[in-house]
Amino acid sequence: MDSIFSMFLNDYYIQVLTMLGIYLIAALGLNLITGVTGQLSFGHAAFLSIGAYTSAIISLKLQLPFVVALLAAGLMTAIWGILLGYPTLRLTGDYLGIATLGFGEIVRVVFLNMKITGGALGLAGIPRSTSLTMVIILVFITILAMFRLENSRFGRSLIAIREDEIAAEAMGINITKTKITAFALGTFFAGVGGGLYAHLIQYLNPQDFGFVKSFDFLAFIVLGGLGSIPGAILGTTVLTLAPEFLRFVADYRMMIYGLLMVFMMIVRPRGLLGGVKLSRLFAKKKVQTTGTSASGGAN
Amino acid sequence: MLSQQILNGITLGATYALIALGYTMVYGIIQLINFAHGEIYMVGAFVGVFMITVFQQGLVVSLAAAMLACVIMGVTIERFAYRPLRRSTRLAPLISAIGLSIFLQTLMTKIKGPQPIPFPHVMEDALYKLGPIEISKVQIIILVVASLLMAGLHFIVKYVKIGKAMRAASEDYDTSALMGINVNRVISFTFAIGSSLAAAGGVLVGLYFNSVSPFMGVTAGLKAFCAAVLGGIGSIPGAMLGGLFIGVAETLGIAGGFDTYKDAIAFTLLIIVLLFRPTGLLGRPIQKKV
Amino acid sequence: MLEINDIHVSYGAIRALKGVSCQVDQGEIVALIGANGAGKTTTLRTISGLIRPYTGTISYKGQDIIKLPPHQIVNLGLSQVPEGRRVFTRMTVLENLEMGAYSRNDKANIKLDIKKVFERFPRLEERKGQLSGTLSGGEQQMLAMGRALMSRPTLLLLDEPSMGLAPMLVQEIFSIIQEINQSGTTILLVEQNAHMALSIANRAYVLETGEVVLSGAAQDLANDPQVQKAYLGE
Amino acid sequence: MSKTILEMDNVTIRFGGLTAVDSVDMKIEEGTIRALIGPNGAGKSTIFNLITGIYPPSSGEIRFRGTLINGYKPHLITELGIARTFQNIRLFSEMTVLDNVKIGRHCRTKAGFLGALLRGPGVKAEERAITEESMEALKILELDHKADELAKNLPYGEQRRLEIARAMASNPKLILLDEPAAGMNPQEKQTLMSMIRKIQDKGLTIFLVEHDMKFVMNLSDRIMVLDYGRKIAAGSPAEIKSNPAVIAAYLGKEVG
Amino acid sequence: GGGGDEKKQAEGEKAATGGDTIKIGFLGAKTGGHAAYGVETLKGIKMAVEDINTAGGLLGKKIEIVEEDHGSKVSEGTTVTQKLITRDKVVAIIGDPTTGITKAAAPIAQQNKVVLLSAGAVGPGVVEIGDYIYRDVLLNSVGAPAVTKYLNEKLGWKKVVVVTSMNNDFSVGLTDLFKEALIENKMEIVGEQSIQDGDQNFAAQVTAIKDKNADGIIFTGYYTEGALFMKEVRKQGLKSVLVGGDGLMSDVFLKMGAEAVEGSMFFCGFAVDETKSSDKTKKFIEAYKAGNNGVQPDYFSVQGYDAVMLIADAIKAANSDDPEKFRVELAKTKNWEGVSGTITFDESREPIKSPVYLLEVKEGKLAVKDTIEVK
Ligand SMILES: Nc1ncnc2c1ncn2[C@@H]1O[C@H](COP(=O)(O)OP(=O)(O)OP(=O)(O)O)[C@@H](O)[C@H]1O
Ligand SMILES: Nc1ncnc2c1ncn2[C@@H]1O[C@H](COP(=O)(O)OP(=O)(O)OP(=O)(O)O)[C@@H](O)[C@H]1O
Ligand SMILES: [Mg+2]
Ligand SMILES: [Mg+2]
Repeated sequence: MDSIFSMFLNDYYIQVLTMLGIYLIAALGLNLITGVTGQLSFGHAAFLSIGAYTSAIISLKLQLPFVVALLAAGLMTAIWGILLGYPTLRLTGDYLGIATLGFGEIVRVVFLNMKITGGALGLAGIPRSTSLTMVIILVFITILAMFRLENSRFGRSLIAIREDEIAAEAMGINITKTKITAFALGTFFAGVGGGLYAHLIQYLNPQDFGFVKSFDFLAFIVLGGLGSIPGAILGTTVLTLAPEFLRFVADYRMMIYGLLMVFMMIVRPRGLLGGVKLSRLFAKKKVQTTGTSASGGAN
Repeated sequence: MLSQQILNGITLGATYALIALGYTMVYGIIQLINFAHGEIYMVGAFVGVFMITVFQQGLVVSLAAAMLACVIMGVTIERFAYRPLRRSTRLAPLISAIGLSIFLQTLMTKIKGPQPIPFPHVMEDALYKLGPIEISKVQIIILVVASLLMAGLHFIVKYVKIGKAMRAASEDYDTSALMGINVNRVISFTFAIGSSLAAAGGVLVGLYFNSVSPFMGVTAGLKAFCAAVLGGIGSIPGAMLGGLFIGVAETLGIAGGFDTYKDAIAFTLLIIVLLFRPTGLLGRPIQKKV
Repeated sequence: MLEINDIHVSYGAIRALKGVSCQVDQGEIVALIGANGAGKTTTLRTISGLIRPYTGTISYKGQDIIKLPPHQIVNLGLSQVPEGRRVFTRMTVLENLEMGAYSRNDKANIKLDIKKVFERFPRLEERKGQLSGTLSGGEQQMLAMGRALMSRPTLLLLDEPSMGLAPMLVQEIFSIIQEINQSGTTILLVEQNAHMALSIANRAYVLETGEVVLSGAAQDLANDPQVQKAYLGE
Repeated sequence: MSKTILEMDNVTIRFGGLTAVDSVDMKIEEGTIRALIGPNGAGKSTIFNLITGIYPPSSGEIRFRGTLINGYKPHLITELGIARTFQNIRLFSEMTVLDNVKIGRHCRTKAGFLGALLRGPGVKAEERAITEESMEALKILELDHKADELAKNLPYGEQRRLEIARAMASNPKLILLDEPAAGMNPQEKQTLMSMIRKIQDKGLTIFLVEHDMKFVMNLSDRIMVLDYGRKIAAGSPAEIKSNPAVIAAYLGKEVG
Repeated sequence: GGGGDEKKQAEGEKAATGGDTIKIGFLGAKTGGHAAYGVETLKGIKMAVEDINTAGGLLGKKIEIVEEDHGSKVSEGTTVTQKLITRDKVVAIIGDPTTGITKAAAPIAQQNKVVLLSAGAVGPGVVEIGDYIYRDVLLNSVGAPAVTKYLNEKLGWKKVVVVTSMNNDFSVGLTDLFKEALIENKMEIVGEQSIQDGDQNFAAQVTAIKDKNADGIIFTGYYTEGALFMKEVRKQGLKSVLVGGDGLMSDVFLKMGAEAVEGSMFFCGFAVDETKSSDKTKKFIEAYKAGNNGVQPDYFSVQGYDAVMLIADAIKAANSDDPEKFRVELAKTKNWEGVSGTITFDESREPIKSPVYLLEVKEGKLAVKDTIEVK
């Protein structure tokens, strides 16, 4: 199938699209944690790196098949998600975000100091096993999984936690357990994304997984519309492709990219597709959601 | 040795504290982690260098000019990038802030080039002996200026009504307006103060470390933010305490042989503190009332 | 004193006010009653400048206030006890009262007024150092009322001041409203407790789905069979 | 009489120096409607918070159908069969009315994230049942026609009713209502009263806090009065109405 | 691999049909943390291209540089590499200045049979990636042992402090090599400190090495941190001098360090000393200064310049701009005189630069302290 792609697309587009697919998987994971469950995570890139290193080391040291490496990457990342989540998920709002930010930086520093990850020299020579076909399939699986998760008893409890923790608990939801499950699931997808990333780029360096990248992921989902699957997809696509499309402005590229983020946010404060739900897109009856602010507002 | 390292830590911490104050004040009022704040600090440092080299001004004038320039910048940013988002989800202005931070950083790279530039030599490197420790002239200046600025801030917030208005506005814009508070002005004022302190921090750091670079805001901003949270975000004394705490801890960490983990020290401390005091050292505990 | 002329307000697609007009004269107590969602709160918020109507005029003492920001309207002597209490939960009871006097500068008198509030609501004095977020519902309501009085308003807008108060306090609140009124403050009162509201008001307006459907002397309205059925529960 | 469903034995809670609930004893019999009244700040909501596990008591014992539930987490207490509404409405405002009630079914259903991912026939059947039962609860509170509306777009009175429907959905044995009639007009209060009766007829026990005396006196079998955290009276509506201590502390004058 | 040949033809409209330019890609950062290295490399590259084009071009064609920024991100580095190869049809890529991104980009170049010549990657494991991969740097594995031996034998150093920048692969690699050499020369490491690229504050590290009584400081990082580190050293009243690798070679080091770096030494593949430099080097330095307000060129710009020249000479020798052909000529490079030194590619295509110059800061200028021949 990859050869079919390469008949229509050159390698550059394939590379860009594969990268986009990987980011989509990870961003959808973050959307589950932050968008759906309302738990701020500023450390998503660190989870991506855990998955990336895990899979890379498995491929390099144990020579196991790629699928095994990917699965292990997801699981290992989920385990770390749980280990981090357990103590920190009782923190609320921004404090949780900050704890995850801190965790992310610690992970980076640890990878920088570890022998098996190659430290600052990085880890090279990872086989290029990631293909566009495989990424597309995994993106679809991720979207389906996210859709099913969200539209289920489990998903409802996540949204309830986001909306009002105290009421959710009073309705019989085990807050801690549910949050941690959401965290584990979200980080699992980050881990899988990381595994794909490692086997696409073939070289890993802790510096590439700093907090700036974590905020990239956050920007993807907020700009797309928090909690909305189509939103996360659109946001990720726009922000991943924008730097490529902006190449023609050469040296002003990142400047324009930064302003574009500000501008898009101001024009669509609830995100490009804020409030749009996949289930509603397909439902026959359209339910109107109303804006929260008054026509004029104060000042 | 130890006392020398503590002094190093306090000086570093004082600069963190200056930046942290801006984070904490802005957060305190609009619950925004103003990620462009590190960039304001960076611009402040560049304005300082510019004043000294191009206009041949002394340190005091340059410091004042940098603070003024950043006040204008901070207020403008708030007006155009954050105010339109005030009533939307809390993460919207955060993304706007990240976009701005990318913009300012690349803009400065474009203007001044990516290379760090040396901070002009405005004074002798004099060393004074204080018992077992040596303190440099720059360190004295940093400590004095930082203390004066923080004392001034403390005064404004404590004894001038604006402090209370800031707290009220942080909770509820509409009801604050019903109290006769000009919410927009209070928020602009907050950005003005925070930005001016960051600019001061930028100039002092330039002076202390002898260089300024378009990327200096990234790590310093992150550390300062960490300091603000550690102290209890929203709390002004907390930001000062957090800044000093991280400055000293980091310095002692290096001295104690954990230098390779330096950047993790601040965050490890932060997480530990948060686990035991979920709202930071001086943060008010969250009251749960149903 | 206050004249509202044909104001229209909408929240997105919802049209909350469809041409509301009413007036309040110096020294009066005017009641605004109506079912849930009729637009009473919206009317008060519009008067205070928190919401901009897309058409209509509001004038206060002959001055057009529709373009003024809320804080300037407050400085003209127009105060409001907002619906749902809206106390500053992370500030203490005392600090909340001080916030009420934000636009005043006469320190000595402020102290005196705080004392007066405490006399009216002894419960608040007992709780003066407590964070108001942890007050009981009724205590918060008392605080909201006390806070509005601290600005020494000439026109006071009250949005359901008796909600959640114990019966004894409901009586107390209404007598306080009368008392404030007698000492020279004009009052526009929104109430679910139409019975009590009509008993102390001079005039009243009945609002239904964003429109004024009835108005007149409070006494007359209280005796109107339609009103009795719909709002007095008789 | 029938058996006791909830029992409080010498329950006290302190916040710093303040004793919000002071050595309160109480027994509620199954199937009755019990009211709790008292001045503002007397500790009524706090008692609800103690029963539902939001605060652990400083001392004393709380028993639900014989089980000691002190210090249980709120979600476990709900599972045992106590549901509540809140004085300040706490709906899941961005969710639809139906989804709000479905959350109420949470503790009576099982499917976890694996079930969600795999969507086996059992999960689908369970989901169908959840929808049905939720609609049932909405019907009792006459909200079924608004099932697809977002909760935040409901008028105040309907939001209060939705809270009750949501609580009902968890199949409780005991339901705690904190000022259910607040902010309602007389007409709405009337309908609410009949709804509460309907709920009682389904075999539930009701424990309510309310300041509207007409509402309380009409509805409740027995009333307990609290002042400054202490129980100052308990008895039938008629007894309470004429109790001088209650009149002095709370009613101000006799109500009829 | 080559599955996309027809499509490459179809896509390449101008590039394939025109053929009046030879396209060389620049891979590096113009924004983000590594921007300083990318921008400097690009300056050197552009000077070389101008020199060639004004002298009539190459094989009768002009050289065109396709520059792309990857923002210092590894992932974007690979995307840029793909783009340069498939969209822009470059015959060679110069870059990345850092080892990390070079390692990520190299497999793509190798697979697509495009020459990649890094003007800055000194870390291990670069040219091993394939026979299309080259670099024109002075290998640390050549410089570090030579200098260490010199320190021991000529300057009589016995005890040193080693300072490494932990997030800089150049520095981490160089430290390892220095340590080996120190052991070999029976010298003692009395203190070790680490810093990070981007740090500005070194007070704690300097205080920690203050009482170690070392003969000198071996500093393996780059110029900015090197200069600031020495500033702090002097500020705390310490007299030691600093020795490092060619990562220190920059005007920034001299300007920012001022008196503090006086006496500092580092190894380098070429001499910048006005009296000892080769004519080529001298000419380059003059030209560079003229275009950059009198600023001295650094390690990245000279190597960027040489990278273009090396490729151009290989193309000339092969009389073809087909990478498959000119890479063979490139591999044969022997005693090639560039502005960054004299280069020979050994049998494993690693560059050997000999002699190694030990430069010293003297009165604010660089002077050759000694010339060390290596085999
Ligand atoms: N922020 C908002 N967004 C959308 N609709 C709103 C908003 N606030 C009020 N509404 C709608 O506007 C209408 C009028 O509401 P308003 O709050 O003014 O009524 P009210 O008479 O004060 O009712 P209540 O007695 O419940 O306080 C209602 O239909 C309500 O649902
Ligand atoms: N978390 C807390 N911290 C401090 N004090 C509290 C806290 N929760 C409640 N209180 C105090 O305990 C007392 C009882 O509060 P509670 O909310 O139970 O009153 P209530 O009887 O429900 O009153 P209302 O009828 O006004 O709702 C109040 O005086 C309140 O200020
Ligand atoms: Mg209202
Ligand atoms: Mg209560």
